[in-house]
Amino acid sequence: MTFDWLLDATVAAALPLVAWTVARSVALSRAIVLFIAFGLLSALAWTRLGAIDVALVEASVGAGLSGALVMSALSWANLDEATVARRSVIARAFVAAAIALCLGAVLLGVPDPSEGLLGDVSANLGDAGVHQPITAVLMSYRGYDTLFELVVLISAALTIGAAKSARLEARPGSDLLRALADALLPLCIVLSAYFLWRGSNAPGGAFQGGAVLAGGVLVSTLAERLRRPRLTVWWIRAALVLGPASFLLVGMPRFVEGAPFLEYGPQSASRAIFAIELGSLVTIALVLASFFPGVGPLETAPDASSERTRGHR
Amino acid sequence: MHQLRTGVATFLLANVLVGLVRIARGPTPADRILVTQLFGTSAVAVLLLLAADQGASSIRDVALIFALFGGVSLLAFVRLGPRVRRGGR
Amino acid sequence: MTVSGVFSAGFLLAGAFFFLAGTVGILRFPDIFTRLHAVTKADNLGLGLVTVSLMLEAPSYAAALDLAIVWLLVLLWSSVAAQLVARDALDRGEVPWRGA
Amino acid sequence: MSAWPAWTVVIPLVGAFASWLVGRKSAFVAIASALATVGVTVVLALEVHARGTVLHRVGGWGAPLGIELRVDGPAALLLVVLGIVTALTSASAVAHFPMGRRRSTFITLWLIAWAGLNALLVSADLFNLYVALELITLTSVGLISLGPSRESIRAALQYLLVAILGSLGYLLGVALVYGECATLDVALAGERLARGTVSSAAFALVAAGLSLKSGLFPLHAWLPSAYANAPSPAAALLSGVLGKAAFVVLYRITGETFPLVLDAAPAQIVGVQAGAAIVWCSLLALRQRRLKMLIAYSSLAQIGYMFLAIPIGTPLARAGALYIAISHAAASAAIFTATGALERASGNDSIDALPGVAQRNPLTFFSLAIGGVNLMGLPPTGGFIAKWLLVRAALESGQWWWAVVVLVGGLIAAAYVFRVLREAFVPAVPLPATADAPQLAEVVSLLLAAVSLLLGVSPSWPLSLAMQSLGEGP
Amino acid sequence: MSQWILYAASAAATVAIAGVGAFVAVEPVRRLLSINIAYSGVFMAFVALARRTTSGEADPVPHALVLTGIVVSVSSTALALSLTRRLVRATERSGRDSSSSPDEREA
Repeated sequence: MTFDWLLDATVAAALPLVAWTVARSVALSRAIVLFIAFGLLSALAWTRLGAIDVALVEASVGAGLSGALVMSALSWANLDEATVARRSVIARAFVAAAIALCLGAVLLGVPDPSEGLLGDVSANLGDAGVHQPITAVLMSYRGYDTLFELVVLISAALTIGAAKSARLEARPGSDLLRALADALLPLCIVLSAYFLWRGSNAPGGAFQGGAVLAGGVLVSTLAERLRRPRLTVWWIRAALVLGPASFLLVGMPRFVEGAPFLEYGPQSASRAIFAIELGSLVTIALVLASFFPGVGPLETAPDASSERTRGHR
Repeated sequence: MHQLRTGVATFLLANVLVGLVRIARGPTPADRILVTQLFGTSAVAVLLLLAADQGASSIRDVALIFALFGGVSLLAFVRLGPRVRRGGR
Repeated sequence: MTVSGVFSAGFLLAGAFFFLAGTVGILRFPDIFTRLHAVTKADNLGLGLVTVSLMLEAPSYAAALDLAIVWLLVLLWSSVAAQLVARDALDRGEVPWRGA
Repeated sequence: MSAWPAWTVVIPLVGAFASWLVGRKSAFVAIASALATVGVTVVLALEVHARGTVLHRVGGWGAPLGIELRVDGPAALLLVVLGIVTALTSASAVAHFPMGRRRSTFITLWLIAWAGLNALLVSADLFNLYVALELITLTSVGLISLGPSRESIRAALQYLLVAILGSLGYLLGVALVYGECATLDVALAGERLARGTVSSAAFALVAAGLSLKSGLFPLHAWLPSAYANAPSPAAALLSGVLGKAAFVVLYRITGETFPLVLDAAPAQIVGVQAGAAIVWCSLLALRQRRLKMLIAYSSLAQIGYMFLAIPIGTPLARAGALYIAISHAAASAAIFTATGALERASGNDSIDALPGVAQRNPLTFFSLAIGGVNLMGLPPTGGFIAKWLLVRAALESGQWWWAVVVLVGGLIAAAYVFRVLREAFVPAVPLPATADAPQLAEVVSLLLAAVSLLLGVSPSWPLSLAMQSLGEGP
Repeated sequence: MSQWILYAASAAATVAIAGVGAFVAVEPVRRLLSINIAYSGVFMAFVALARRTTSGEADPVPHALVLTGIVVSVSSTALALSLTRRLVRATERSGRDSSSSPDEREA
């Protein structure tokens, strides 16, 4: 038995185990930290399965930003109170096991081996304008999906932004934190440019770059070095829709002339894709960063604070 | 060398899984959140080992992102998490 | 095995040992302040040793630099995280452990 | 290859961004893009009517590598009717929201939802359908959360959590389909998918997810509160148009991807759910005290009628379900808009408070009545045509029990509709001091009611579109 | 046992456990966590199935789908958390006015 197999087996076994403990956690903080651990384990799984692009996004968006998002829920959600009734664990386990067996049997019933669309993707890479297959799928073959995905992000940001945003409680941050934020933000900008550039021939691209940039902005806002992006400012509104707008702007001239929608043309394809990725990066970074004001802590009334702390001690 | 690196990676992963016990035990949210540092650091190490083993620089990028985001959720906890005023209780 | 290979393996095993120590610490230490040390010191040392081990065998100068950057980033976060958590715990009125 | 399918998506999207950038004065942008979108869908429907299914390969790649947009007769019909209903409904929003941030947020979300709806109707790609569904879900949640009270937020949250749970099932089914036949194109997958465990399981997952999203019995309890607590224009949009999105997806893929499994157990289970929804939700509607809750439950019953297309499975039944979808879209939007107007006038939507309000606003009440007649399935409304088609289909396929269910549902609907209509003829002494309903909403609800009448009076053009892909005349 | 089978089985178990967890959860945040994990399980199924190729190079299309799926699910997570927070705040505010909110009575 090799260690390769053991490593895969450990990751594969740990994932459902952690899922189970999350569902069974009474304390919310326990569920949340285990949830972050789950993100980390799945990033390892993506790496093992050769899905480096997915691992990059999971590490930044899945484990990093989502983790921070749910962490902020601790401040206002019912803290560690036992709101989860400990009922019928055995029945639940039984049902879950039955479903798992059926699903597993079906999943393993698909043909093996199967090439999927690997051949088609590689055969058309020459016309796509990029060398990296996944970027080609995201921006060229299925660019239409990506356009809608950006619109999904924007509509979430819009609804969140329509609510009054919460204020961050002004406990003075430490000098060390500010120093960290000042060091990280430039680094994040450089790294997001790096991932954007790398996306055309290695894992990386607008999503990874945008998420890294959003992370830098998040750290800076948490350290009170940056104001949170406000959707009332006109240039932020414009920047927010830059991604889908660049899809439309780049796709439109040839579309009006009679070419299919989002057909970039063989000569200009790689330039077109770069322009779209740049726009998407801005949208993604801005939207991900703007998710945070909406989920900040409540401004607590002086009388309520003592009750709020009771649960977690 | 391949076996050694994968073996150490497996060991570190097992280490993380044992560390999850602290999350179960708590007792305070801060104790649990501290464990994110443990598995962040371990994940970076595992990824670096895998990257070196497979000679894939892109896996090193995953480790880089983990390092970059390693403390974000902890920071979010400290800044956005449950609040207590000094002497509030 | 080359000389650098032997050194690399040695560093790797040493790193693994410190990771183990960190985990034992987080499980066995009595309060949050002591556990903080286990997580932010032992594990970072472990990661440092692993990084050194991989640098010895790194295919290129750029790869080695990359490794160093990753380690520095983790160190940076750890130092800030340790300070933030400790301060948060003190603010909440936790009393550091004075020995049993 | 025609460019029109892509235009139906691009125009509302551009309109949404324009209204987002313009901000407060976005009503003009909204009107312009609504007119343009309806115009494009009509042109597209004419083209489909003349030449059959219209194809557009996005990016020029074509299936299986790229995404194809294919508009057949039913899709074209839905594009036009749902488009007109969407456009009219939003006009009442101008009356509902005063000028300001909430109005411009509504307009942007509404245009994005419309783009998502059109994308869903024209798409022939399983994963693209998922993304369009999610877009519709998130915008619906946004629209609900614009409501006035805490209950609106609770309803929005509930709606979101249930909807993403439903999408989960759908996505898992898509994973199975892709694993089995290495394509995401609905028709191509249908060709490659053999009868077997994987295809049955994929259909079961997809159907479970989509029926959860549609609020099909027994997992329906979360939906009425969303309709009742959303702002009236949003409720009209949700119950009339957006709430049908998941069903439309199921309609499309049962026809193209899973024709082989339609006689298998999962389809019959869906049938039982549909029958139970028709009877049980109609009975619940009978018991409601709030008008909005009553309409919400009746919408759930109507969802049941649509799902009957799956167990019966014949082309005629599919045409009937489609006709239910479009006539109910117009009718329920008319009812919700009228209710919103009456609520504005009287301050609440309790059925007991209706008498005086109805007498002061006869026109509004008239459109409410026409919508009610549609729900009962009586001529001359579109509801009659739809139910007649369903009953005939059930009898022709030998599954007579579904015909019984349809008729029973119609009877219960008559009971609850008359319960409301009766109030108009109860003289209220003294006449309560209520305001008049907003005129714009009054006109909009009349126009919507007119659409549902038109579908009943001149069904030949819509029916020929509805049956077009099936190669059979009306 | 080949690698993809291992992960496909893990995906099936994860989806089942987290799906059941999502159905029985009472509180929105916990339900959200379970739903998110179940989505990860579905993504795992996609990526594991992409690994069945003979060449060892994975099929990139499912990877791209998963990237899209992750971003979509992060948007709905953020939206759900924001709504939960608004709900809690509205409940607290009305509780402070009438001091009869169930949350405060418990505390």
